[in-house]
Order: sequence, then structure tokens, then C-alpha cells
Amino acid sequence: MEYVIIVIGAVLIKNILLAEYLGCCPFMGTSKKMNTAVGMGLAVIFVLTAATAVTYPIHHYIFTRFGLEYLQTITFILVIAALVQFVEMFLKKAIPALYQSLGIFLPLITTNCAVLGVAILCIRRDYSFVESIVFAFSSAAGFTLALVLLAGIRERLIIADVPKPLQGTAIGLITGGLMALAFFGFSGVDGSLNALMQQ
Amino acid sequence: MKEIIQMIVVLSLISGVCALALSGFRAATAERIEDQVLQNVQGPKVKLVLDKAENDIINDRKTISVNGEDVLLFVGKKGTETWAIAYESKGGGFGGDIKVMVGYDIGNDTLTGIQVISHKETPGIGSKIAEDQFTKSFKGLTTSTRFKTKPEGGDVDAISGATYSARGVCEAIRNSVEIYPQVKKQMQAQ
Amino acid sequence: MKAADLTVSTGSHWHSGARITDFSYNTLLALVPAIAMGLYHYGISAAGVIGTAVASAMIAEAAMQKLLGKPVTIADGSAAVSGLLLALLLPANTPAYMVVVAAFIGIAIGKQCFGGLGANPLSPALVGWAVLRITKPWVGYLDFDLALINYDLGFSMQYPLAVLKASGASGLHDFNTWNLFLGNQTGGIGASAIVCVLGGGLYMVARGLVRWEIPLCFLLGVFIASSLFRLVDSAAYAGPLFHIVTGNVMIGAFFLSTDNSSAPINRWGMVAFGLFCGMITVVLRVWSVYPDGVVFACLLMSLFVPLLDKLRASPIIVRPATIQITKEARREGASS
Amino acid sequence: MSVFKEFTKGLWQELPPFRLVLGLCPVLAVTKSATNGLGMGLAVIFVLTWSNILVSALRKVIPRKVRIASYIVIIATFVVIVEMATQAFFYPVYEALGIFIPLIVVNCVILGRAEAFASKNGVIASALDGLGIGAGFTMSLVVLGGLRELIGAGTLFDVEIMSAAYRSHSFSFMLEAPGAFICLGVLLAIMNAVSAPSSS
Repeated sequence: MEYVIIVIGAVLIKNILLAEYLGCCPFMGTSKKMNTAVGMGLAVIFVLTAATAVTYPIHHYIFTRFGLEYLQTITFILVIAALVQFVEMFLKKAIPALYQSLGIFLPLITTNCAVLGVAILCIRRDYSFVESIVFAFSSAAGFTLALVLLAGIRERLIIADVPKPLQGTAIGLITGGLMALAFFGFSGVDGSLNALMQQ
Repeated sequence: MKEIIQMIVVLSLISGVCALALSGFRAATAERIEDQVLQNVQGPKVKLVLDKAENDIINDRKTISVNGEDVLLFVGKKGTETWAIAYESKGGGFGGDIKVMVGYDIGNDTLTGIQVISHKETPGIGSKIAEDQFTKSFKGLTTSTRFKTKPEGGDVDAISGATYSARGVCEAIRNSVEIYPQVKKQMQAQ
Repeated sequence: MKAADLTVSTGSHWHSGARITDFSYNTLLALVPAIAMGLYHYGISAAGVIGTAVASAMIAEAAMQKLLGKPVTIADGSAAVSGLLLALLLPANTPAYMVVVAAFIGIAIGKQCFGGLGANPLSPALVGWAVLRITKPWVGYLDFDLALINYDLGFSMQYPLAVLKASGASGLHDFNTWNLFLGNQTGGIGASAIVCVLGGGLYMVARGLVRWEIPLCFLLGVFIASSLFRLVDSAAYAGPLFHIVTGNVMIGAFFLSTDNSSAPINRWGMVAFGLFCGMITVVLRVWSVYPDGVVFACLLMSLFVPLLDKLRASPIIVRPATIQITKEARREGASS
Repeated sequence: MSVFKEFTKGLWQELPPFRLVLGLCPVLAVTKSATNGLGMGLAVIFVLTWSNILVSALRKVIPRKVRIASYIVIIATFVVIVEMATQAFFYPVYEALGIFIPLIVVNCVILGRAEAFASKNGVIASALDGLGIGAGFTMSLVVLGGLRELIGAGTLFDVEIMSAAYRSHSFSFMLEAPGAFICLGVLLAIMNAVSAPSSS
């Protein structure tokens, strides 16, 4: 049940993109076409979960033990970059079909702040290992959901008469704002579920 | 081959120099950072717990060892005389550990107050443990009080809907009271 | 194929500018009974809110179109409809500045930025309302119990959904379902006039201006979700009939969720859209911080409309890459 | 003249995040107040300038294949220094900016300048480029933060600007996430409209 609350929280209530502002660049950059959005979303789910699974033990078994917490940022980003390289090589060799569809997004993910952001959030929120993995996966799923919804809307805007200054990123941001507005409807749901569980 | 060696050497050199620079900077700022965290995170709470102290509580802190564990002790003074002490302890809440700062008047062994330093309870429900209405009820209780909620057979009023969270606070206080005699003894020995 | 005859019946109303006017004015006509009941209950201040909302929505539309160098089309009545729907959701004495801000943001940001009528992904009226709802210092004015404190209309002056939120289904014995259905409840100016809204909605359906699938499935969704909750614990959760005759469900089913450009265009899309709107409404009523979830449910499901339209290939939407953007094509695509 | 140009281009022609559309996350996240925007901007100026200087100085030594990794190490080092410095000397700023200080490391503006400019130009030009782009970034953050703070809370740099009546009924929508997205979108559109002839 507490995992359900983490999932609902990360996908609907505190959506990583629409409420925590993580991963806005790819949100704008890869939401023009549905195919791109789906590809980016899947790649993020994959890398984000894997990255958290790697950075969590590094922090809890090496850094806290030797008092090296200040190296968190620099190590995490290097680990993520290396992980992305590794995933890329592995996919190329092992699952070429998947590489074909995800490959081009992988290099972009290193600088997707959602990946590093979630890895750091897991540490700051004191999650356990399983909680971290659940949180990472559902954050990435929430990112993908938002990205796909935005792509759906932006594909339609191609045939709409959007005023010239607003075309491109501007209307993308405004649409993102309206999406964030709609997601506000879920506020309080996590609290109610938590209360249900406490009874 | 030469290229690979160059790559490795350059990358290692850069990383090495950066790591060195960072640990140097870390050494230079560590003390100040610790001080800032105390001032900004625990400081305000400690000042509430030891509200009648006249000294600079954060500066007059000391570390003592109880049962092999370090305890960070804040000392409140009236004039030059030590009036009260406060230290942190924790208990298990509903969402995770609840950290509580408990203050003791060492003259008559009563609680000068408690403050919740950090918790992960449900906002709006369990989070009520951090509100004044709940924390004030501990002020002035003696250390011999049964720090359990009433349904558990203790003396503390629980909060409706936040039973677990209130129990967590009580547990933290029990843990704190348990080592209080030793802390007090060490304090007076110094 | 089914999809084919679907477009035959809706197409004739969505294709030309003249028919947009038709749609708007018929909507205004259908809402007259609800407006009348609102005026009867709340008097001059309700008229003030409605007037302010309609006027500022039309001014916002005209101003944005002037600014963007487009022909001004406020005569088609679509901005007036948005303004009116917004007003009908608000308490009778909402401060004018709130109404103006909501109408301006709804029309300017929610509609004109996207290219005007038909291109907006969300309904302008709902965007405006939601903006007010999340602006914390203003929320007090949207709380019906506080806002309508000076009225005594001869029935319980407590907002039924607020009572449900505060004390569960056991606190509802003051409310009589039939009375609630007749509109004897506090709430939005027009939204609470349940029977009038239903009548207007049926008129729209009968005229073929609103497809029956969305309203029916919306109510069905509310029914299903609230029945499920009821099964779990009948003391805590209200029954389906209570949910259907309170708050914004009726106006949501017939007027809010059926906004032309933010609802799906084929039958299965409409069915899924309606069902989910209804079910999310109940979930939000039960678990979210808001007493009523209709507006947010409609907004959320509108985001899914482009995906729902992919459920079955639609004869109206053509792949963007291959489309010739002629005037007709744009209008077809836009109104879908 | 050309040196001056390296600095000023960041203030309009290549003003991030508006022109380059890079580094949006901190722009949205930390602009609840002008003060936060300024703090974030100064941190970015520091990291951007120093990483540009170092990347430019080492540009002939670093092999092409490991250049991105080297840039990341260099940038991350300065980010950690900023992180520790804010924690030690400006603790309230550190708390307000939260995880967005470590996230400067993945701010595309910085890696983008290292790759696109500093790796190809001299040290002085790179330093000026960093200062200019950083100043532009800061300016954007302060403008957006100021606008949101003024409308959303009625204050500016925590100074009470609007009347008390306004402050108690402020339009706090601007401080919420939807307000952030919409505000940035509208500002971007206004900028596009103002410079319509020169933009592509």
C-alpha cells in the first residue's frame, strides 16, 4: 500500500515534470512528435530506474561510511554518464531492434536533469532501496505520461492556427502549464490514502 | 596506443586535480557548514525548547559519549549557572523516523519542552505532532511520566487519526528519558 | 461502418462558421432555464457575475484577436458561452475581479494562444475556473458555505458536497434527493439548478448539437464509481443518486465535457472519455482536497483526447504530415 | 570591439533560456522570487565562467574522445564548490534552491557553452562568453522571478511593493507550477514578437 502511495504521488500528484520541474528540456525538445515522445519516455524509464539502482548503494554503502557525501553530485553524474554509455553499447550488441528505437535518445539522457534529480531526491528523502526503485520507476512513468500527452496535443497544433510568436516552445510551455493545472485536481489524494491506511 | 594512453592520463589528471581541489575546499568549509546546519535546522528548535536560556545555545554545545554513542548536547544557562540541557532522539513513526529534541530542567528533572526536528508523517494528519498544540502538552512533565499514549496505558493524549505518529513521538521521548540520568551525571561531572 | 454514419450526423453542425453560431446560440438558449433559476435564487448579484463573465470573455476574445491581427469573431457567441459556463460554476457573489481574471485567462491563454475556436486543448471556462481554484488567497470566495452565508432560501444552506467531505455519508440525512434534483441546494449559480440543466442538456441532445454518448457515459461513470465506493463502506461514502444530483455533475455531463474542441470525435473515444470523466469525478470527490471533482476530471480527460481519438482511425483527422491546410481542412481539424 | 561582443551577445542575441531554450528546469523551479532567481543566476555565472576558462585553457590537451567526460568533471567540480559555498555562507539560499544547485551540473547551457564555444576559443573570449551568457541567464531569472513574485505575492526581493490589501489577496496562481510554465511561455512569445524580423 505505501508503494501504491509513492506511485500515485510520483505519477499524478507530484509529477516530476509538472510539479517538480525536472526534465523540462526534453519535455519541450522531444514532444513535437508522438513517436519521439514514446521513445524518449521509454529510454528515460529504463535509465532512470537503472541509475537509481546504482547510485543508491554507492551513497549508502560507500559515501556515508567514509564521510564522502560531498562527492555525491560529481560521482552521480559520472555514474549516470557511464551507465548511459554502457546501456548504449549493450543494446547495440544484444537487442539491436530496441537500440534502433531508443538509441538516439540515450546520449540526450545524460543531461536530462530528471535522472540526476531523482537519484538525489531518493537520497534526500531518505527512501529505502525498494522505495527508491519504486519512486524512480514511477517518476519516469509520470514523465513519460506527461510527455506523451503533450505530444498528442502538439501534434494537433500543427493544423491549428497558432499565432506566430507563440509557435514552438512558447505554446509548448503554455500547454505544459495547462497540463500542470489539470493535474492539480489530484492534490490531497495521497493524504487521504495515507489516512485510510492508518485506520 | 599513444592516443589511448593520452586519454587515460589526461582524464585521470583532471579527475585527480578536481578531487584534490574539492577535498581541500571541503576541509576549509566543513566546520562552517556544520555550524550553519545547526544554526538553521536545529537551532531554532533548540531555542524554543530552552526558551529561558540566556546564553548562545548553539555555541555552547558539547559532545558527550553515552553507552558508546555520541550525543550532541545543548546547554541552556541562566546567568552563569547551567539551567537546562537538550538533546535529540528518535522514534519510529508512521512514515519513518521521527526526530525529537527534548529539553530537561536539570534542577527538578522536568521537561522544559519538546520540538519535532524532522518527520515524514502524512501532511495534515500525522504532521499534527509538530504543531504547538501537541508539543506544548509535554512541557513541565516530570521524567517519571509514563510517555505512552492513553490507549497504550500511558499518560499522553493521542491525536485522533494520527495514533502511530503520536506513538512515535512518545517512543522518541522514552528513548531520551532512558539515557537522561547518565547524561545528567556526565554533565555535572564536567 | 459505424464511424462513417457518426461523421454524417455531427459533420453538418461543425463544418461551417454559420453553424458554430448556431451551436453557441442554442447552448445559450439551453442554459436559459438554469440562468433563470440562478437569478430567482440569488437575485441581482448572480446577474452581476453572469454579466461580468460574459462581457469579459467577449472583450478578452476581441482584444486577443485584435492583438494578433485576426478577424474579430465574437459574434459567433463561443466566447459568450465560455463566459456563461464559467459564471454558472461560481457562487453568486464572487468578486468581480476574480470573474474578470478567470475569463481573461480562460479565453486568452486557454483559447486564443492556441489559435482560437476549435484549437484549444482544454475548455476555456474550465481553465478559468481552475485558475481561481488553485489561487489560495481567493479560495474562500469559492467556498459556497462562506460565499452564500447571507442567503436563506428556505432549504438547507449547506453545500451538500462540503457536508459529505466533512462528515461522510452519515451527515447527509438533511438532504432529500428529490429536493436536490429540483435545484434546492446551494452551489454554482446555474450548476446547482439540476433539473433545469438536465432539461437544457436534453434539448441539446435532441437537436443533435451534443452527442448523447458523452453525457450518458459521464453519468454512468459517476454511477459505477460511487456504487463501488458504496459497496465498500456505505456509512462513509454517499450513494450514486446523491452524487448525480449534486454539485457540477449534471452541468459537467451535458455542457462542460462536451466542449467541441476538447472532447473526442468518435464513438468509442466518447464512451471512454465520458466513463473516465465520471469515475475520476467521484474519486476526486472522495479523496482530493476539493469538494467537487467535475472540473478537474474534465480537464484531465481532455488531455487524453488526442490519444482517445487514436482509438479508432477517424475520417475527419488526417495525419498532419499529409494534410493540405486549406480553410476547410483547418476548420475540420480544429473542430475535432 | 569583438571582445565586447562576446559579452553582450549573451544579453540579447543568444539570451538563454529564451533564445537557446536551454536550462529550462531551474528557470521554472527557482523563480518563485526574484531573490531566488538572483541566487541561482549568480551560481550559474560562477560555474559557467570558470568551467569555460578551464575548458578553454585545456582545449589543446584534452583528446576529442574524452572531451565530454572531462567537461562534466570540470563542471561538476565547480558545482560542488558552489554547493559547499552556499551551504557555508548563504544557508537560506541553499535551502531555497534545494536540489537545483547540484542540478546545475546538467544545465544544458553550461555543457553547451563548453562544447560550442570554450572548446574552440581562447581563454579571455571564453571567460567573457561565460560572463555574458551567465549574465543573460541571471537577467532572465530575475525578470521572471520578479514578475512572479510581484504578481503572486505583491513583493519584490522580499520588499513589500503592493498595498497590504493586494498582498492579502495576491494572485498566487503565479507562484504555482502552472503559473510558472504559462508565464515563461508568454514572456518567450513576447520576446519572439518583439524581435520578429531577425528571428528565423
